[in-house]
Amino acid sequence: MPARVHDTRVIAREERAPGVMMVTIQAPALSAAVFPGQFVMAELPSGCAAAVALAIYDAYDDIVSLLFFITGPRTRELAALAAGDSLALLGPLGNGFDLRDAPADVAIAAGGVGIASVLLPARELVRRRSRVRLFYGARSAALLVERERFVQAGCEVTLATEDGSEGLRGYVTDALEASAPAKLLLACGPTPMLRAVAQIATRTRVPAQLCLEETFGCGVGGCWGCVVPVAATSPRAPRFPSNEAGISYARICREGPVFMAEELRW
Amino acid sequence: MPARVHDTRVIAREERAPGVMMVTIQAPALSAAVFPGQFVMAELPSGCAAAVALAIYDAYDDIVSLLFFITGPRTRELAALAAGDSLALLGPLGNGFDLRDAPADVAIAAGGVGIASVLLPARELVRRRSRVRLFYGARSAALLVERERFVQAGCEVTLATEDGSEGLRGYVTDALEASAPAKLLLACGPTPMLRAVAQIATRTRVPAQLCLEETFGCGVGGCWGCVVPVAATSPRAPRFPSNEAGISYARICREGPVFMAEELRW
Amino acid sequence: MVSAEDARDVDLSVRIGGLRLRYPTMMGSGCYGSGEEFARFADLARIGAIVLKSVTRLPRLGNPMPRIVHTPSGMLNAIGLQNPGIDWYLEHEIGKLAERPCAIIGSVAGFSVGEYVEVTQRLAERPEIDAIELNVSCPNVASEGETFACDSRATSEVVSAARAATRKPLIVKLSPNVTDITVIAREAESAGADALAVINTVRGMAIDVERARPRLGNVAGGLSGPAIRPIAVLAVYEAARAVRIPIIGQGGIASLSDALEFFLAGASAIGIGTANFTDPRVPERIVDGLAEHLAGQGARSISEIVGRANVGFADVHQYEGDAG
Amino acid sequence: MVSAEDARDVDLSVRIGGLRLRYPTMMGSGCYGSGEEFARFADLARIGAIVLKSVTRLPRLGNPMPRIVHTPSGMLNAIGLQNPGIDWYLEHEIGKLAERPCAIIGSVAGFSVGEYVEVTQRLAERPEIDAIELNVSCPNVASEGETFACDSRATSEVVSAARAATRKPLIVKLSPNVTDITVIAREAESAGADALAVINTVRGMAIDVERARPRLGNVAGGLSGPAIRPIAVLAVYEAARAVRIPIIGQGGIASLSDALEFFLAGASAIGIGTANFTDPRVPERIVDGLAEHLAGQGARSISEIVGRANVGFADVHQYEGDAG
Ligand SMILES: Cc1cc2nc3c(=O)[nH]c(=O)nc-3n(C[C@H](O)[C@H](O)[C@H](O)COP(=O)(O)OP(=O)(O)OC[C@H]3O[C@@H](n4cnc5c(N)ncnc54)[C@H](O)[C@@H]3O)c2cc1C
Ligand SMILES: Cc1cc2nc3c(=O)[nH]c(=O)nc-3n(C[C@H](O)[C@H](O)[C@H](O)COP(=O)(O)OP(=O)(O)OC[C@H]3O[C@@H](n4cnc5c(N)ncnc54)[C@H](O)[C@@H]3O)c2cc1C
Ligand SMILES: Cc1cc2nc3c(=O)[nH]c(=O)nc-3n(C[C@H](O)[C@H](O)[C@H](O)COP(=O)(O)O)c2cc1C
Ligand SMILES: Cc1cc2nc3c(=O)[nH]c(=O)nc-3n(C[C@H](O)[C@H](O)[C@H](O)COP(=O)(O)O)c2cc1C
Ligand code: FES
Ligand code: FES
Repeated sequence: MPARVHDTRVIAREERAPGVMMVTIQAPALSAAVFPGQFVMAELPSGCAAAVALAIYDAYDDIVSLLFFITGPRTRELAALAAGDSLALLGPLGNGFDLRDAPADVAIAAGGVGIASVLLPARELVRRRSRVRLFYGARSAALLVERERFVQAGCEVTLATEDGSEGLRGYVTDALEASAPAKLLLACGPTPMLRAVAQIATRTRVPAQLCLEETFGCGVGGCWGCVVPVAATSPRAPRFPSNEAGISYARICREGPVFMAEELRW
Repeated sequence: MPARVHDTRVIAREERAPGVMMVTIQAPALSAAVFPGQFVMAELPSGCAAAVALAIYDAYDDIVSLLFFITGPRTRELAALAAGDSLALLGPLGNGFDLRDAPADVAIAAGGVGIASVLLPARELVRRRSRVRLFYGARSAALLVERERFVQAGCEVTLATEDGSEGLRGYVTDALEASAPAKLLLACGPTPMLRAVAQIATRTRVPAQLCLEETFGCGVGGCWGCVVPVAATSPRAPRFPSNEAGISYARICREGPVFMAEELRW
Repeated sequence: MVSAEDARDVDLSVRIGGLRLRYPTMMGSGCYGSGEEFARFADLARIGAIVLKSVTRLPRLGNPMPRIVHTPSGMLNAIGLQNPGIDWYLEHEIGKLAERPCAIIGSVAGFSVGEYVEVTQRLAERPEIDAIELNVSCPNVASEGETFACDSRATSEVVSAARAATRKPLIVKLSPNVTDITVIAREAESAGADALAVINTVRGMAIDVERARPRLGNVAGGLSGPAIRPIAVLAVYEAARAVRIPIIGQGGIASLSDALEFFLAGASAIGIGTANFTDPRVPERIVDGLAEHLAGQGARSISEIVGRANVGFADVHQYEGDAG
Repeated sequence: MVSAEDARDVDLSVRIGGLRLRYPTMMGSGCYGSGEEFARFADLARIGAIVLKSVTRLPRLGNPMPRIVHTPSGMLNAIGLQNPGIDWYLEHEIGKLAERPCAIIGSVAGFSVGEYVEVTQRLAERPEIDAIELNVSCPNVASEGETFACDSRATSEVVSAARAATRKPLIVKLSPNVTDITVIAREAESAGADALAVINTVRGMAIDVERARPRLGNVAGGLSGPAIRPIAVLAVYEAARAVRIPIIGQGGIASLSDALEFFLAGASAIGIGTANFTDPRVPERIVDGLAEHLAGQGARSISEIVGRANVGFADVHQYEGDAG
């Protein structure tokens, strides 16, 4: 089903950790349409600023849930939504993870809020009998929200915190590197983490799909505000003339947000 | 007690009519300090716009309540406050009504949201044994919120609606004019209404105290954004040189918001 | 109450040079792609025109990331004219525009008068293009950091040259980053513009205080959205007093009331850019709202309200409000 | 964690010409009355300076109402320089300033060079006044609708003349409503300014769509508040590259993070205007926040971060972000 504007209603709002919100929404058509790795643009009630890009964290029955950090005025406004409030969501948007192969052994690396993009692919892979190992890192224990849902979904969960307050001390990529290579790597998190994942993928020759983030303008491909350099030969490169170095700028919102590590030229 | 910033907590919020909010606040020091006709500057949680001037509608025990119409983005933000939220209020500000005399027979005219400024003076006058007649007008019946509180306070209440859906059909000033002149007139409401009250006052030779409104900047006298022309001879004229016509501009927030009808030159 | 029929009878059409738009709403250049990107969320048959992303003679990769920063009631952008260049554009992109159910306006940017002329001519030749908008608020390499639209002589030159290159309607898009927009507006009019687009973004920047460096890859960018609306309304108000050609007012329009401010100030049509990022249903809501509003006032066409609040200025002493 | 002592050790003082301010925060002219109005809500001993409401030679009643309109993340004002004139001011008002526990900066406005000179001289003579700010962004009757700060020759003339009239520190307040603020900044510097205040309000207006007329009594006004912050940060960034004298950055500062943007862009001190209407505790919060932030970074004084994010511009091609 094509993306469209969904007029939805908030069912519940919960602060899962200081500054980390989970908003549960009644949105049957959206829930039915979503593909793992897709996102929505959540429209602000005040109408004074651009909509906010948020991963579709979970989707089941007629429910969709969003999991987000309060990082600025727009997410603060979304965090003020209460049960019963209406909320317009544009979506589902973007190309999700390519899960056609579903190899036997998949590793997923999630850093911080990146966790919001990987529940749906994890669940889909488990359903299709992949072994799924989740490597989940955050600054400290309190921010490791939602690990139970992954256990319930059938993932093997390894935790890492920068301050050592839970799981391994260090970056989630340290944990990933210390483990046996999988057949496929999925990752979502801050850019430095994704760069590290891409290096691990290259070194271990495991294909990696990275879910990127950037500050979005439109979220639908209309403004070219969210690009990332890719090889002009990549299937996701816009069919535009590339520069002398063979680089094109692809839109994260339209050609992504998921890219193969090897096509990126960042 | 001098005005200051009060860090208060919202106890309850209620939509009294479509677009008309009543917010009840725990604010002991403010409640104790307020004088009838004073106002507060309510600070917006987002911090992106100037605070909103609101009359102190009611004050008892350690409670203060605000009654306001949602007319724009700032009042919409205030209307989103929920029980438990914190709210900073600057006040009490301005000079209230001059109730020293408390004549035997007082008429109060309130139009629309002007009702928010006249409960406290009404109650004070009743306490001091004045007969208080309230003339209360609005566009239609649904917007005549809070009349019971005035009855409970001991006022004789006459209602008027522009569409005739309740009480007399017409303006509140029509109702006022049709009644026996009082010894003192208090009024709060839109400017055209206040002008009409001033005319009635002149004609019937009843002193009138008008509580004015304007778009405020600072609310404390610092910006000169809220002036009204007054006779240079008025005690409320700023001690500035007046123009040739004997007119000075007084600040509604500082020299007002209550002015004697006869000192205004608007 | 306004009946649906009354609203339907209101004439919202507007004329820009020889071009008639069914609705007075134009999607701002650079904000709406080529329309295809938004066609899933908005009914393109219910908008007046799409102004395409600006095209240059040569392909441009655009600025480094980040290209967008959100600011209070607005956003900064520094895309840097990423576009495939006119050759590729004509060969691969333009054909897709034929089926759009609204007018299509090509936007031209350049770094010299020659570039403007070439791109204008080649774009305007194509039947898919109904009019040309000159984005003269973009870098002029000849004079450091200045833009054509910041210099009245340069504006005059480039508009005259583009005028000679096409007979299709020619819109000149003005920058607000000038001391007096009326000077540039008059130059553009006398050089042959059929309409003015007022305003492009306002120059601004933001700093990442944690990393102590500019947030935008390009350092400076253009501010758009509701934050700049008061600036844009004044620019339209002033330009409308200076010229006779129609003005397309834009800058922060997100609601019916915002749109009315621009018409009342003197705009014959409006541009909607950033509000599409807030909600792609905004343009349709505005068109519906306009029809209903005008019907409610007993007006038969949008032209009846154009400039109705443009009463001039108080007097010279009190002109500059920022004298505060 | 930053200890309270560390924060207390940080030197927040700043020098403007010969004047040393204990804190780098100045309350914007016209926004803070004479300080008395805010003394109930803010500790004046914890701010750097109050810039008084601008004074003119003759008394001025100011503009008709309304003088204020709220806009998205900002406000428009058109007060029109209501003030009692210099005679009255010196006789009745200025004495009250002696007891203020912070620096007092007089603001001078005028309609001719002669007026500026007279008011500057008479105000600066008084011991209550620590420095003079020239509000040259106010109407210049000699040339329709223009202001001194929009014309580099006029700026130069008025600043030179005022410079000759006093030896107290002289601050020149610049308007953002110009094509290139660096030209005016350089003129002001070479004419003898000790510091620049950047920026005054941005010209704008709003229309009452129900009554189809301008909202402000004066039609046009000045936009202030968070909406203009990106414009102000860029103006400071550019001016700081153009001159060597200190810059007092202002426009939409409402938080520690906002303040840091201006220091990092190149401001030596900051002005806080409209944010006092949001919450009069803002200036004190910013001062506390600055001390803690600097201590956290191991910095000993505010001067260490001034201009730290001012890395220049990308290149001429990509300079104008609004090329979009
Ligand atoms: C495809 C995609 C999916 C995403 N999914 C998620 C997700 O599932 N969960 C999640 O938490 N995040 C997610 N993000 C990130 C999320 O979109 C950003 O964090 C979001 O932009 C936050 O918006 P914000 O305005 O609240 O804060 P930010 O944009 O992070 O604001 C940061 C800074 O910018 C400035 N700023 C921003 N807006 C304003 C404003 N209106 N006024 C003033 N200053 C402002 C402030 O200085 C602030 O400190 C996703 C992003 C993408 C691209
Ligand atoms: C002394 C005094 C006491 C008062 N007491 C009360 C009271 O008890 N109850 C009460 O209801 N009112 C009271 N008022 C009036 C109240 O202060 C105003 O109605 C208040 O300013 C409303 O603010 P607002 O921004 O929500 O809407 P308004 O200021 O009414 O907004 C009207 C229009 O202005 C524009 N606008 C305003 N703010 C913004 C913004 N941030 N962004 C974009 N556009 C904007 C919009 O176009 C909007 O349509 C009082 C006023 C005074 C002076
Ligand atoms: C992301 C973005 C890209 C833009 N690109 C262009 C462009 O290529 N050419 C142009 O003339 N204007 C461009 N603009 C300016 C808009 O067309 C419009 O004039 C401006 O944003 C003000 O209107 P708004 O507030 O409705 O967005 C761009 C604006 C944005 C936000
Ligand atoms: C109500 C008001 C009145 C002002 N009056 C003056 C003035 O008399 N002289 C002056 O130089 N600037 C005046 N200004 C401009 C401010 O000092 C300041 O430069 C501007 O508002 C930008 O800063 P801000 O966003 O922090 O308010 C005034 C601003 C406001 C909001
Ligand atoms: S955010 Fe607009 S193109 Fe991606
Ligand atoms: S609102 Fe500032 S002086 Fe009254």
